[in-house]
Amino acid sequence: MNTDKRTRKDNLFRHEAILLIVLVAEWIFFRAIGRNFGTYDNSCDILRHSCEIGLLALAMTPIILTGGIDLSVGSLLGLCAILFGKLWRDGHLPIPIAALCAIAAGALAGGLNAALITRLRLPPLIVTLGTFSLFRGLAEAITHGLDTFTNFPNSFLFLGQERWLGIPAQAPLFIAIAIFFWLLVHRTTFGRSFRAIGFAPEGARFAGIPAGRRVAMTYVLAGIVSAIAAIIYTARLGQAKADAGNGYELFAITAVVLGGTSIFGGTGSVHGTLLGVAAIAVLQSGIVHALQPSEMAGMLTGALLILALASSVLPKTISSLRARKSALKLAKQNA
Amino acid sequence: MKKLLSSLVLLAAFAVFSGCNKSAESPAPGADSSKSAKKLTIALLPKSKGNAYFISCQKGAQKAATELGDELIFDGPTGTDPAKQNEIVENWITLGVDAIAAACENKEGISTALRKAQAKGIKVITYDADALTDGRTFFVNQATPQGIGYTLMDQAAQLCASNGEFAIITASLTAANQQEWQKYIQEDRDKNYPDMKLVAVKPCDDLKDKAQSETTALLSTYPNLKLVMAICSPGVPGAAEAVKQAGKTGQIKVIGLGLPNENKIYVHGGVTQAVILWNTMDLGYLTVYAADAMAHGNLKPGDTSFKAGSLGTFEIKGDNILLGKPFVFTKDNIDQFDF
Amino acid sequence: MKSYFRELSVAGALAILLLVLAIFAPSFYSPQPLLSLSAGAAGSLVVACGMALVIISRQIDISVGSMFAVCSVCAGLLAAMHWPLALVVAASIFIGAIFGAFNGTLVAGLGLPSIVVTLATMVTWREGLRWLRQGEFVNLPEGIQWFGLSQKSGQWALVIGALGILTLLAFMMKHFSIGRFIYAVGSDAEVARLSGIRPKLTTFLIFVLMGALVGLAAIMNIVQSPQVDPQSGTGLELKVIAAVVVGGVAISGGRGNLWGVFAGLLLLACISPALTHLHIEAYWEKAIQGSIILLAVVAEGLRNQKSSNHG
Amino acid sequence: MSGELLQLTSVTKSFGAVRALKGVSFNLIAGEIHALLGENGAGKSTLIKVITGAYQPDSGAIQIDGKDVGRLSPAIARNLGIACIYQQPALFPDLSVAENIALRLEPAAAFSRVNWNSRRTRAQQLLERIGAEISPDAEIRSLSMPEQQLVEIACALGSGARIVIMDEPTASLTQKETHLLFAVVRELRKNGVGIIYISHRLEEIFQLADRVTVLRDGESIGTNRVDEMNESSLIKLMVGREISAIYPPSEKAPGEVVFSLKNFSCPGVRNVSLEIRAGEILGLAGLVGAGRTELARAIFGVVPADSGEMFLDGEKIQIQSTQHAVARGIAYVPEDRRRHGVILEMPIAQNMTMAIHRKIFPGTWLRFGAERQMALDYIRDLSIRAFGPDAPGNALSGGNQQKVALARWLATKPKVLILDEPTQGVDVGAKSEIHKIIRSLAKSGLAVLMISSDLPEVLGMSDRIAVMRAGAITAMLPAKSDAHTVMSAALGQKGPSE
Repeated sequence: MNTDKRTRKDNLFRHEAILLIVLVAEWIFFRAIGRNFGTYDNSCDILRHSCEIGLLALAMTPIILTGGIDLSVGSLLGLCAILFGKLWRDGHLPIPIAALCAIAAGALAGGLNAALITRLRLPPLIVTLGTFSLFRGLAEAITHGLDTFTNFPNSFLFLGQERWLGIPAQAPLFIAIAIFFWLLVHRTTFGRSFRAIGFAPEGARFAGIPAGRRVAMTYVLAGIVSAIAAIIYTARLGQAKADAGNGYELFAITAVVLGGTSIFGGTGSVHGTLLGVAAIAVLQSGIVHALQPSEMAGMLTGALLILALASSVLPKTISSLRARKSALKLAKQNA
Repeated sequence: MKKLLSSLVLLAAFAVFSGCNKSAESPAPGADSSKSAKKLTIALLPKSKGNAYFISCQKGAQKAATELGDELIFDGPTGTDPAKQNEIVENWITLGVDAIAAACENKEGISTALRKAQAKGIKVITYDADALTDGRTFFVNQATPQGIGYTLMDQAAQLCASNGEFAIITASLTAANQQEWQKYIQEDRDKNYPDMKLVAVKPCDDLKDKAQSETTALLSTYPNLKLVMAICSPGVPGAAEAVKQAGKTGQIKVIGLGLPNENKIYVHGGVTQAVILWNTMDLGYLTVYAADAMAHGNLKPGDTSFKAGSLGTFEIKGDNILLGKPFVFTKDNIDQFDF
Repeated sequence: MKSYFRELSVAGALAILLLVLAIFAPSFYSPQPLLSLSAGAAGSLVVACGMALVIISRQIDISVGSMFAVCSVCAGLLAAMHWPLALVVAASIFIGAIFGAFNGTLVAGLGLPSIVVTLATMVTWREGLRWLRQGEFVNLPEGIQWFGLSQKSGQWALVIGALGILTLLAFMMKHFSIGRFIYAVGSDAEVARLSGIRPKLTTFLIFVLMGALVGLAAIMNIVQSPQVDPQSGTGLELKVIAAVVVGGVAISGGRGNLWGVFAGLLLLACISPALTHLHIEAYWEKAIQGSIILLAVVAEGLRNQKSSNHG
Repeated sequence: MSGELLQLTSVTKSFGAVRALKGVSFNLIAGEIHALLGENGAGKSTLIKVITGAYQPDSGAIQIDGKDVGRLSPAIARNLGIACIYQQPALFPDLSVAENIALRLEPAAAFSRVNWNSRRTRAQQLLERIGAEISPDAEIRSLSMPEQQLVEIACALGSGARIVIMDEPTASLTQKETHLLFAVVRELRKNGVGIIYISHRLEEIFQLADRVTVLRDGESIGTNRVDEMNESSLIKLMVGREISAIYPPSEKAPGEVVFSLKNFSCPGVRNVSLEIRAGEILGLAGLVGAGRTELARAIFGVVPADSGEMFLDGEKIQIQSTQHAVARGIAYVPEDRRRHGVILEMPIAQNMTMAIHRKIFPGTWLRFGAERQMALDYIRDLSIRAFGPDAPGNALSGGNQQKVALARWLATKPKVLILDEPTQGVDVGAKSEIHKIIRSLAKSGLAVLMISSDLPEVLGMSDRIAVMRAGAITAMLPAKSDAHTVMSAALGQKGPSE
C-alpha cells in the first residue's frame, strides 16, 4: 500500500518522461524524413504558432486541476479579438488602452463563468458550453460576422510577426506567462489549493480552504489569458475577425490531458502541459514538412491522446483482470 | 520510416472504411527529398481541405506539374480557424518551396505570411481569391469578384425578368470572399435592377444539410420569393433540394456558384437553372504553369501575355492573368464537364 | 409534479416560442415546410435520445458528429455499389455500433474518462474521413431517396420513425429493468454494483447503442437528398448535448427523461427557422442559443439552491 | 435450535497496514438473533461486508447451510438469501423509494418489464410494516438520514432473506420506530430467519438477542448466550480492561471559560447552551443522529447557524465560513476521516499544512523546507507511522491518518478543538496514543469538545459529559459518571432529563 502513491508519483513522472521521449522521437523522425524540418527558422515558427493555443492550455491547466473544464476559451479569444479591434478602430483608443480594455473584458467574461459555476454550483461543462456559444455569438453579432479589423500599425504587428533578439517577439510574453503559471501551480499555496479541491472538494473546504474563491480565480485567469492570446493572435494575423480561434478550446484541452493532467482533477503539471503543446505543434509542422496531408496531424494527435491515457491505466487493468480470472477459477473449484 | 507512417495510415483507413472497398488515393506526393536543380517544388494552397472545388483545381494542377516535371504540394487548413493558412504558408517557407500559389480565405490575414514568403525570395501568386496586391506578384484571375457578382446578379435578373424578391445562401458570415461577392451583387442590383429585392442572407456553414433547412425556412417565410442564389458550392444542391421538396420546382429559380458534378441532377431536373463557375481544372493548370514560369524567371511583372502548355496563351491585364469569363453551366452544356 | 419541473419549464418555453411564431409569423405553420423541417430534425432527435442515455449513465460522447459523417459516407458508398437498401441500413447501423464499441471498450474496459476518449476519436474519425474522401460528395442511385417512397410519405416515415424510436427508448428507460439499471449506474455505480448490477457492462452497451443510433440517424439523413455531404454532422455533438442538457438531464447522471430531451431538441431546432420567420438577422443565432442554454441551467441551479437551503 | 445457516471459520482481512479481521470464526443458527458487539473499529463492519460479498476475505472459509460458497459477490450473496442493512444507507440518491427497494429485491435481469404499481404497493406495504410514514415516490436525496435507514430496513424485510444483517439499525430511529422494528425482527426470528444484530445499545441486546459474539480489535473474544451475561460483563469483554485504568487522568483543574454557546440552533440542533473551559475536555455523548455532528459543523462554519450566540474568550463571534472559524482559532477534526479529515491522495506533509497556508507560507510562496520540518516534528511528536512526510494519506492506517488530521489542526494553534469520533475505526494501540495526545493538549490549556459514540472513551476522557438527544442537550454529567446514566440520558429513557 505504501508503494501505492509512489508508483502513482512515478506514473506522473514517467508520463512526462514518456511525453518528452515522444517529443524527441517526433523531432528526430521528422528531421529524418521531413525537408528542412527543425531548422532555426522552422523552430521559431513552431514556437510562434503554438503561442495562442499554448496560452489557452496554460490557463486550462489550473481549471482542470480543480476538476473543472472551460469550453469557452476559444470563443472568448474571438470575442476579445474583435473587441480589441473595435475599440482601436472605431473607439479610436491607442493600442495599449484597447488591449487593456480587451483584457478587462476577458476577465469579466471569465468572471461570468466563475460566478455561474461557484455561486450557483452549476457543472462547468454545461456553463462553459453555454458561454461557448454566447461569446462567439456576441462576436458575430457585434461585427455582423463580416466586419474585419485590419491595417494595424507595424509597431503592433511586430509583436506577432517579427523577431526580437532572434526569437519570435511574442515568445518572451508566452514564456513569462508560462513561468507565472508554473510558479502559481507548483510554488504557491494557490496551486496547493487547486490540487486539494481537485482531489476532494469537501475535504478542502473542511481544511478551511476558500474553495469557491480559488475555483473562481482559475476561470477569471482563463478569461484574462484568453484576452492576451487574442491580442497576440491579432498581431500575428494582422486582422481581427469574429471567427478567430475557432476550435482552440479542444486543442487546449487535448494538450493539457496529453500533458498528464487528470481530467478528474488533482494530478497534473504545467510543464506537462507545455510538453503536450509542443508535441502537438511539432506534429503539425512536421507533417507539413514531411509532405504529408495535414489531416494526418489530427489523426495522429487523437491516437497519441488515447495511447497516453491507456498507457497510464493499462497495467492496472490487466492485473485486475488477472485477479478476477484466478478468483473465478477458485470459485469454480469450490463449487 | 515511411513504412511506419503508411501502415498507420492503412490502419486508420481500415478503421474508417470497415467493409467498403473504396480505395484511398492520397493527395500528397511522395516525400523523396532529392531536389534536383531543374525540378521545382510548387505549393498549392486551397482555402480549405475536403472541398470538392479545390480538389478539381488540384487535378488540373497535378496535370500541369507532371507535364513540367515539377513537384506539387497540395495542402490546406482542415479546420475553420483563419490562422491555419498562415501557419501552412510559413511552414512552406522553411520547407523551402520555390513557388506558392494561394487561394486566400482572409485577404489581410494571409498577406502577412505571403509577404514573408516573398521576402525569402519565394515566388508568390494567388488564384481563386486574391490577397493584398503587395502580397503576391500575379493573381490568376478566374473571374474578378466583380465579374462573379455581376454575372450572378445578371443571371438572376434575367431569370426573374429583373423584378421580385430573392435570397442569398452564403458559406459563413465570416468568409471574406463571400462578403466581397455580395458587395458586388448589391452594387449591380442598385445600378441595374432596382426592382429586385434582396430579402435575406443566410449562412449554411458550408454544409449542404443546413443550406437545405435554411432554404426551406426562407421559402415559407417569403411566399413570393422568386429566386435563391447560393454562392458557396455545398449551398447550391442544398438550396435546390429544398426547392424541389417544397414542390416549387421551376416556380422558384435556383442559381449559384458550384461544381457541375454536384448539380447535374438538379440542372437536368429543372430545379437549378444555372450554375456559374469557370473550368476549375484549367484554373489549377494555369496557376501551376504561371508559378513555374515565374520561378524560372520566364514570367515577370509587366508581361502582357503568357503561354500555358496545352491551354494556349492567356492575356495578362496589369498583374492579373485572366482565365476568361466565368462560365454558365445550363441544361445544354453541363454534361460536357466532369469536375 | 416537482420532479418534472424542468421538463415542463422547457415545454413552456417551447410553447411560448411557438405562440410568438403563431402571432408574428403564421407562415411558419404552413404544413409542407414544417414537415420538411421536422424530417430534417429527425436524425438529430435519434442521436439526442442516445446522448441522453449516455449522459444519464454519467458519461458523455462528443464523437457522435464524426461517427455520423463516417456512417453517412460509408452508407452512401455502399448504396452507390447498389447494395439493397435494407443491407445498407443494416451496414450503417453496424458500422456505428463498431465505433460505439470502440469508445465503450476504452471507457468501460480501461476506465478512461469518456470526455477525453471521445474527444480523441472525434478528431481521428473526422480527419481520417476528410483525408480519405477529400470532401467529395457521394451521389446516390435512384430509389434510395425517401426509401424509394414518395417525398411526402418518406418524410412522414422519417418523422414517425424518429418519434417511434423516442417512444421506444422512453418506454425502455421507464418500464424495463435495463433502463432503470442505466439510471442506477448513473446515480451511483458502486451501489449499483452492490445491488448486483454490472456497471461496466451497462456502460459498454450504452456506448454501442449510441453508435448504432448514430448509424441509423445517418441513414435517416442521407435518404433526404440524392447526395451525401461528407462534412455532414459537423457540430452535431454540441447541438445534441445542448438539447439533452436543456431538456433537463443532469450532467452528473441519474436524472432526466427523454421527453424533456424531446422538448429541448425542438426548442433548439426551432430557433434558426424562427429567426428567419421573425426576420431577425442570422448573426444573432449563436448568441441566442447560448443564452437559452445558460437560462435553462441557471433556472435549475437557482431551484436546487433553494431546495438545498430548505433541506 | 434448528440447522446452522452460516459458518465463518478463521476469516482474515486487512487493508494495507490495518489488519481488520485477524482470523474470526462466527456461526449463525436459523431462528436466532445473534448480536455482534464490539467497540468502533473492532471489525464488525468488515465482517459484515465479508458476509455480504462486498469484501473478499484474504483467507478463511464461508459456509452457508454447511456448503462452502467460495468467493462471494454481492449478487451471489443476495441469491443465497443474505440481506444487509448497512449503517451508511447504500441507496440511489436520484431514484424513488419504491425503485430503490425494487432494485434491491427484483432479480437483476436486464429485460424484464417493470411494474410500477406493484413496486409502489410493495414499498407501501413494507414501509407500513415498519411503521414508516414515507411516500414510495419520494426521492431518496430528499429523505433524512433516519428515513433512509428505514428504507434500508424495508429492503431487508422485503428480500425474504434467510440471513438478515442489521448494522446499528436503531442508531437514528425514534422510540416508536425502534419498537416497531423489534416486533418485525422477532417476527422474522419466528419464521426461522437468522439475524445478525449489531448495536452499541446494550439494553437492546438484552431485550432482543439470543446469543452475543464480542469482537475486539479484529478478533472474536467469544460467543455466549445473552441470558448468561450482564451489562458490565459485556462491557468488560468489549473493552477488555477496566475502563478508567487505560485512560490518561486529568490533573489540573480547568481554567477560565474559553468557548460558550447560548441557545444555539442550526439544522438538526435546537437551542443548545454549553461552555468549555481552558484545559477541559467536554465529552459530547449521544446516539448517532442526535445532532452532535450537526452542532460541531455549525460551530465550525460548515453549515450556517440559524440562531443563538457564540462566545470566544467572552467575545461574541460570528462564524460564516470555515475560514472564519480557522482564523478565530476553532479547529474541527471531522468524523468522516477519509472524505473530510485528510486528503488521501496528498502527502501527509501537505495535509498538515493545509489549514495554515497563511502562517507557514507568508506571501503564498511554498516553503518546502519549513513544511517538511513541521511534518517531521509532528511525525515525531505524535509518533505517526509513515515512510516520511511525502507518504500519501491513503498509505497510512486509520489511526495514523487520524493523527495527521489532528496534526493539521494542532498546527493552527487553536483555542478550541472539536474532535468528532476521534478514534472511530482506529486500532487499540493508536487509540490510547490519541487519547494521550488529546489529554496533553487539554493540559496545555486547550478547550476540547470531544464527540464520541464510544461510551468507555467518553467516560474515560471527559472532565464533564454533555449528552445530546434529538438535537438538544438532555444532560450535563460530571466526570466519571457511570455508563448507565449516560446511556439512559442518550436514549431518553427514565433519565434525569425526562
